[in-house]
Amino acid sequence: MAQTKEYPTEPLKIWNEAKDLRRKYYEGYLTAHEHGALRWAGGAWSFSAIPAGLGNDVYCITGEPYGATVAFFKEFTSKCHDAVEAAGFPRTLCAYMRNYWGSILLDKYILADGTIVDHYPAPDFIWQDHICCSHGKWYQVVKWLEETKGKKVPMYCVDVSVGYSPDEPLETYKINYIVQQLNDGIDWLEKVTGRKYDDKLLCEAVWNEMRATSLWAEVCALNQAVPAPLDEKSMYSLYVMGTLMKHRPECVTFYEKLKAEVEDRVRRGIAAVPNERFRVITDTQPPWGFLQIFREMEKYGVVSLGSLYTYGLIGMWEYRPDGTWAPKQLPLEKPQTREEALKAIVEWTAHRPEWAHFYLPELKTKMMLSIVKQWKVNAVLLHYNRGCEGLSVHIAENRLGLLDAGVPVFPFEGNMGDEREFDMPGTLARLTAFFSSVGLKKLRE
Amino acid sequence: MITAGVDVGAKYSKIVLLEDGKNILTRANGVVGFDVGKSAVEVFEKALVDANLKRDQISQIVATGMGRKIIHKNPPINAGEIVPEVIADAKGVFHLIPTVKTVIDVGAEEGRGVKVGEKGGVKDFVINERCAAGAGTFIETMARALEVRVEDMGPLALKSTNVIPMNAQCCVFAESEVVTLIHAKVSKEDVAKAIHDAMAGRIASMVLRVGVEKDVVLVGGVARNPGFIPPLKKELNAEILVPEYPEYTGALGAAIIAFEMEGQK
Amino acid sequence: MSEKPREFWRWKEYRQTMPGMDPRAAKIVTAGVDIGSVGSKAAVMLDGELYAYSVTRTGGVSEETAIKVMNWALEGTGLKTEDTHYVVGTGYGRVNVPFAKKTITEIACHARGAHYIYGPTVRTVLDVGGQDCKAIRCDEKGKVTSFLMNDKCAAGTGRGLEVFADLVRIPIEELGKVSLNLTEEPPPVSNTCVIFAKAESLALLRQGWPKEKVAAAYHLAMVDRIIDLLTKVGIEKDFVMTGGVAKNVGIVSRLERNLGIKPLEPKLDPILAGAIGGALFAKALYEKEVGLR
Amino acid sequence: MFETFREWINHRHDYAKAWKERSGNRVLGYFCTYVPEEILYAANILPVRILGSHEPPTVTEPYIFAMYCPLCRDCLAQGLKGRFDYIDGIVEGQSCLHLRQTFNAWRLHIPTRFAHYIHVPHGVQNPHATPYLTQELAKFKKALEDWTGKKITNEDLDRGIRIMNKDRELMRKVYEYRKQENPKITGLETMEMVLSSQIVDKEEHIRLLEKLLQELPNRKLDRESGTRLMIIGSEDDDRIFMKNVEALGATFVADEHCTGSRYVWNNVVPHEDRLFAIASRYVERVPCPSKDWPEFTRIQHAVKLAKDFNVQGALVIQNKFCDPHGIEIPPLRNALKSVGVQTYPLEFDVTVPWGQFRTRVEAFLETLTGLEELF
Repeated sequence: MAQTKEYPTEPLKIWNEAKDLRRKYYEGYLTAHEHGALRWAGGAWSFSAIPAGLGNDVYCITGEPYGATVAFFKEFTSKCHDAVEAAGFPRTLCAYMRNYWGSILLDKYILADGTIVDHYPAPDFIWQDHICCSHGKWYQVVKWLEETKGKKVPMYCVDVSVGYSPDEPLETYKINYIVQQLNDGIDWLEKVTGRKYDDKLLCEAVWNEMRATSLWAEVCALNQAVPAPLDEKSMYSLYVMGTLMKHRPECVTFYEKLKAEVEDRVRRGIAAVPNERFRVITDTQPPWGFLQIFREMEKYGVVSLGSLYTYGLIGMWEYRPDGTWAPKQLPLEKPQTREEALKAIVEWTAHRPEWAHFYLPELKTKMMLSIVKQWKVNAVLLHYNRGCEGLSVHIAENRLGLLDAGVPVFPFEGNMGDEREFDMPGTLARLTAFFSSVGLKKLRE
Repeated sequence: MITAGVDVGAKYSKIVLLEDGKNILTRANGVVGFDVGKSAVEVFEKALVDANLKRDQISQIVATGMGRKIIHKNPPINAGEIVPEVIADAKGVFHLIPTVKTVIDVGAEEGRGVKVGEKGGVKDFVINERCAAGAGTFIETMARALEVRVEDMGPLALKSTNVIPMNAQCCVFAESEVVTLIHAKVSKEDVAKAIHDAMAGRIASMVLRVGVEKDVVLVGGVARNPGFIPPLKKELNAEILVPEYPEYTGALGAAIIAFEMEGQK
Repeated sequence: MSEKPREFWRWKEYRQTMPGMDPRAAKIVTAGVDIGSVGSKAAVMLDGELYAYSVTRTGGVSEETAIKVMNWALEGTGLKTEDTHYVVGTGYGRVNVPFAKKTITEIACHARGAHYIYGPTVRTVLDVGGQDCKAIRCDEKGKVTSFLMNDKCAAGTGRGLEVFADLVRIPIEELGKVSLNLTEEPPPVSNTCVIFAKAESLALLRQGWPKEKVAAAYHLAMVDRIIDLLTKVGIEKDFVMTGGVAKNVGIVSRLERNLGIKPLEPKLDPILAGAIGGALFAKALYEKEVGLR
Repeated sequence: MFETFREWINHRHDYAKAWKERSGNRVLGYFCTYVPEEILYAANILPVRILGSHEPPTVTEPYIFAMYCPLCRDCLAQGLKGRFDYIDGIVEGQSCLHLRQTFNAWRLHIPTRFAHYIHVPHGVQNPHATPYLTQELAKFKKALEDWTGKKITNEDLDRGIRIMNKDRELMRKVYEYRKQENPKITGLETMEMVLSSQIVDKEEHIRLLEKLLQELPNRKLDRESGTRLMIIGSEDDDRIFMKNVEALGATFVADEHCTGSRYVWNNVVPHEDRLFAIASRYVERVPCPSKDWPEFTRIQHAVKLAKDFNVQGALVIQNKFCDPHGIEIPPLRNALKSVGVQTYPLEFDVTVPWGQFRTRVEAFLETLTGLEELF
C-alpha cells in the first residue's frame, strides 16, 4: 500500500446545533396549529421571504429537503413509491416529488431522525415557484391529492422561467414580470390567510435570505484550502439549512458560526479527510441512500470538496472583475420598502448559479471549470441523476465541456431518491476502474 | 523474463504467458465455474504445462476481470497486482495495434468502450449500465428464441440485407419482439440481422460517449461473431479492426503490466 | 470457446384426456389454442367441460406449433380438428392458429379460464407467463374489468426463471421447492434486469452461497416485481394465479406471505387458463353463430 | 388528398428543399408548437417542425442523457444525421427541459446560422404572462429583422396571422366530421393532416384543405368505424401505431396532443398591437401540461372533447420520461372516468414494441365493447 502524509482531523463542533435546528424545523411545522401559527408548503427555491411578512409565527416545509429526508430511510421510501405507482403515476417522475406525494398518500410524516408520525400535516397554503417543468406541477398534484381527501389548499406559484443572463443583469421587463407576480402574491396571501401583511418583516426576511445565501458561499469558498476543511458528505448536512429556512434569522446565525469554525479549521490545517491526496467535485444531488460511496472514495485518499450543486443551490456567487468566481456581495443598502424588497430579492435570486444550466450549459461548465481551478480539483464525478430532470438537464454537455478543458470526468448513473435505480456494486467497480485510470491505488481496505 | 496475465471473466478465464514483455509463449482458457479460484488455477496450471514452466519461473503475475480479487496475493497463482478490465484492455490492444485510439470490448455480460491514450493508458472509458442489451448474452438469448445455435447467428445475419428496426430495450423483451417478427413471417436471416443491428446500435451509442477515434479495435468474445461487425462499422462509420485472438487482449495487457512492474524494480 | 450445457430450463411437455367423458355424446365440441411466447396449450371442451388438453413449448413457426399442440390434445380421443365446432386462438401467437375462427386476447381468456378453474369468486387474476406478467381484475362472470401488464423489462417473468434454472443447474420444475429449502430468507437480488439478476446470482454463488439461498434471493426479487404490478391494478379477493409460474411454490408461497392474501388452490392445471377461456368463448361464439343465443 | 398529406410527410425534406429553391426564402426549424409561426410567415420564412424518425437513436448519447424523452433525442438525432442540413436556423418556444436540451445541443454541435430561444412564460394562468410574452416576441421579431435585414411590418404580421388562423380554422372544420356516427376520416388521416401542416407551406396546405372540405360531405370510409377512441398525450407522430390500432376494429375520433387538436384549436384574435394579439393566443391556447398550473385546464378541455366527439374509450399515451404529461395521468384518467370514459395508459418510446402493445390495446377494446354477448 502506497504511503501518504496524514493531516490532523476532528469532528465539527457545530454538528449538534445543526441536527437540533433541523429537528426543530420539522417539529415546528408539525405543531404549528397547536398555537394558532400558519404553515405553508413550497419548494426550496420558492421566495420564502415573502410569506414571512404574514408574521413571526409562519412555518414552512420545503419539498426537496423533505423528499431527501424520505430517501434516507429506504423502507419508507419504497412504501412511498409503491403508493405513488399504485395511484397510477409513472415511476420515471422526479423522485423527490414521488417521495413527497407518497408521504401524503400514505398519510404519514417522517421527521429528520426517521420517526414516522401518523397523518400528513396538510399546509394552510402552497407557495411555490416554477423553473423546472415539475415545480408547479408537483404542488398542483399536492393540491389535487388534498382535495380528494376533502381538504382545499390554495396554491400560488411564481413563474421564474425567464431565462438566465450570464453577466449583465436581466432585462427590466423580465425582472418586472416576476416582481408583479410577487406583488399579486402578497395580496393573495392576505386574502387566503386573512392576515394583515407587514412590510417590515418582509424587508427583514429578504435581507436575512441575502445574507444567509451569501454566507454559505463564503463557507464553501473556504474549502479551497489544502487540506479541505470540509468534505461534501458533511456539507450536505450544512447547506440543508439554507434549503429549509434561508430567510430566517436562525439560518444567518448558524452560517455565521459555521463560517467562524471553518475559518479556524483552515487556520489550524484541520482536514475533513486525513489522507487527502486527490480532490474531486461531484454534480447534482447524490443518491441519498448510498452516501457510503464517499467513505469508499476516502480509501483511495479522495476527498469530495463539494459541487456546483452544494455551493450554488443556495449559495449566491458572482464573477469578479479579475475573473474569479466568488461569493456574491450584498448591496450596500438593506431594502426599506415593499417595492425595494421585492426588486432586491428578484434581482438577487435571478443570478442563482444553479439556474444557469437550465438555459445555458456553457455557463454551468464555465462555473464548474472555475471551481476546478480555484479549488484545485483533480477530477469531476458527474452524477447522471435519473431522479431529477431539472439538475441533470444538459449534464452531458457539461461532461463534454469539462473533457475539452482536459479535466478527467467520471459519469455515473443513479437516482437521488429511488434506490431501485442505483447499482452500488456496479458503480463502485466502475469508480475503481476510473481511479486506477488516473493512477490511484487503494490506501486501505 | 517471463510474466503472466490472468483475466478471470464472467464466463471464461483467460491467461497469457509473456516473455520479455513481447513474445507470447502460451494462451489458455477455461470455463469459470462456481468456484472461481479453482477454475482460474486449472487454466493457470494448463498454461504452465503447455509452456512447460514452473510457477517460480514467472517473475510477476497481474490479474484482471471480474474475478480478479480471488487470485490476488493468493497462492498458487498469487497475482502480485490487480487491474480493472479497461486498463488491461487498453494495454493489451495497444501492444498488438499501436495505432489504436478506441477499444470496444464486448464480453458476455459487459460492453466497454475505452479511449486509449499514448503508451496505452486510459483517457476515458464507458461501461454499459443497468441493462444487458449491449452484451454478448443478448445474442445468446436471441439465439434461443430463434432456435439456432449461438455460433450460427452471425453467419445467418450476414445472409440478410433487409433493415428491420428492433426495439432492444431489454434482452427478454427484444426476445418477445423476435417472437413477434417470427409470427409476422420474417425470415430467420432477417431477424438475426435485426438482432445484430440492434445490439450494434446499443454498443455504438455507448461507445460514442467516449468518442470514436481511429483506429477502432473490437475485442472480447463477441469480436468473433462476423454478423456483428458490419452493423457496428455502419453505426460508427469507421473501419473495425479485430486482433487474431480478440478474447485474450485483457490477459495480454495484464501480462504486459506485470512486465512493466518488474522493470520498475 | 463453447460447451453444450444440459438444458435445465426445458420443462416437460404433457397431455391428458379426462376420464369418463364421451365426445360422441357431446352437442358442442370447442377448443381454445393458446400460443404463448414460451409455451403453447390446447384445451378441448365438450359442452363447456374440459375434456382433453396438451402443453408444449412454442416453436419457431407458430402455425406448426398450433397444429402440433392441437393434434396432441386430440390424440387418442378419436376426434380430429375438423370435428370441433369452433376454435378460438389466443396468446402471443393467436393470429397464427390456422384453424381458429376467431382470436381473443389472453387477457380475456385468462380471466374466463380462471373463472372456470377457480370459480365465480375470483376477482383478481395474476398470470405470470413466459415473457410478461398480467394483473387482471374481473367480475363474477369472469369478465375483465381492468388489467395491467409489466412494462419494458421482463424481470419477474417465467423466462427469468428459465435463465436462472440454467444457471444453478436445477430442473425448473424443482426451483420453487428448492428455494424454500432454508430457514431464513436472504435479501432479494437487487438487479431487475433478468440478465443482470443472473449475473448477480452467479456472483452470490461464487461467494459460496448455497443454491437454495440464491434461489430464494432470486424468487424474492421476482415476487417484489410481481407485487409492484399487483398493487398498481389493486388486489381484490379472491386472488388466483394462472400460467406456468403458478405452479412454482417458491413464488406462490412468498406472494402469499408478502401480500397477506392466500391464492385459491387450483382445481386444474392453471397453465391451461388461457386455452380453457378460449374454448369457452368458442362455445359462446358457436351458440351465437347457430342462433342458440 | 390524404395521400398528398402523407406524401408531404414522407418527403418532408424534399418538400422544404424544393420550396427553398422555388421561393429563394429561408427555412427555420422549430421544435415546439409554442413557436409563434405567425411571425415567421410574416417574415416569409417557412417554419418546419423538427420531429423524430422513430429509428432507435444511437448518435445522441454524448449530448443528451438517455433519461430524457424519446422525442427530444430522436429530434437531435435527425440533426446529427444531417437530415435537416437545408434549414437556415432553429427557433424554440419554451415548453419543457427536454426539447430545450435538443435546442442547445443543436446550437452547439450542428452548424446553425440562426438560433433563437423564446422564453414563452410557464405561468400562463397569471395576468402578467401576456404583456411579458409580448416583449419576448418583440425581441424575437427584432432578431429575425436583424438576421434577414428586412423589417416586419404590421401588414406582414396581419398576413402571418391570417394564414395561421385560416389553416387552423379549416382543420377544425375537418375535425367536425369526426363527430359523425360514421366518421368520414380516420385518426391516422387526421394526424397526417395536422402533421403535414406543421412542415409544409400553410398556403398550400390551406388550398388542399379547401378542396378536401368540398369532398368530405360525400366521402364514405370503406371500413367499419368500430369503437370510438380518443388518443391523449404529448407529442405523438407515431403513424404506425395509429394505423395498427385502427386496424383492430376501432377509429380514433378525437385527440388531445400537440400534433393534433391542441395545435389547431385556438386562433389569434385581432388586436391593434399585433404582437400582443399573437402573445394572447399562445398564452390562452390549450396549454402544454408544463404550463398548466395551478388549475388543470387542459384536462377540463380533454373531457369536453371526449364528450363532444362521443368517445367510448381513450388511450392515454406518454412519451417515456415526459414528466409534465406523466404527472397529469391520474387526474386526467379520473376526470375522464367521471364522465364514463374508460382509459388505458401506454408508455411510448422512440420505437413502439407493437407485439406487446397489440395485446393491451385489443384487450382494452374487448373490455370496452367486444365480448358482452359472450357471457
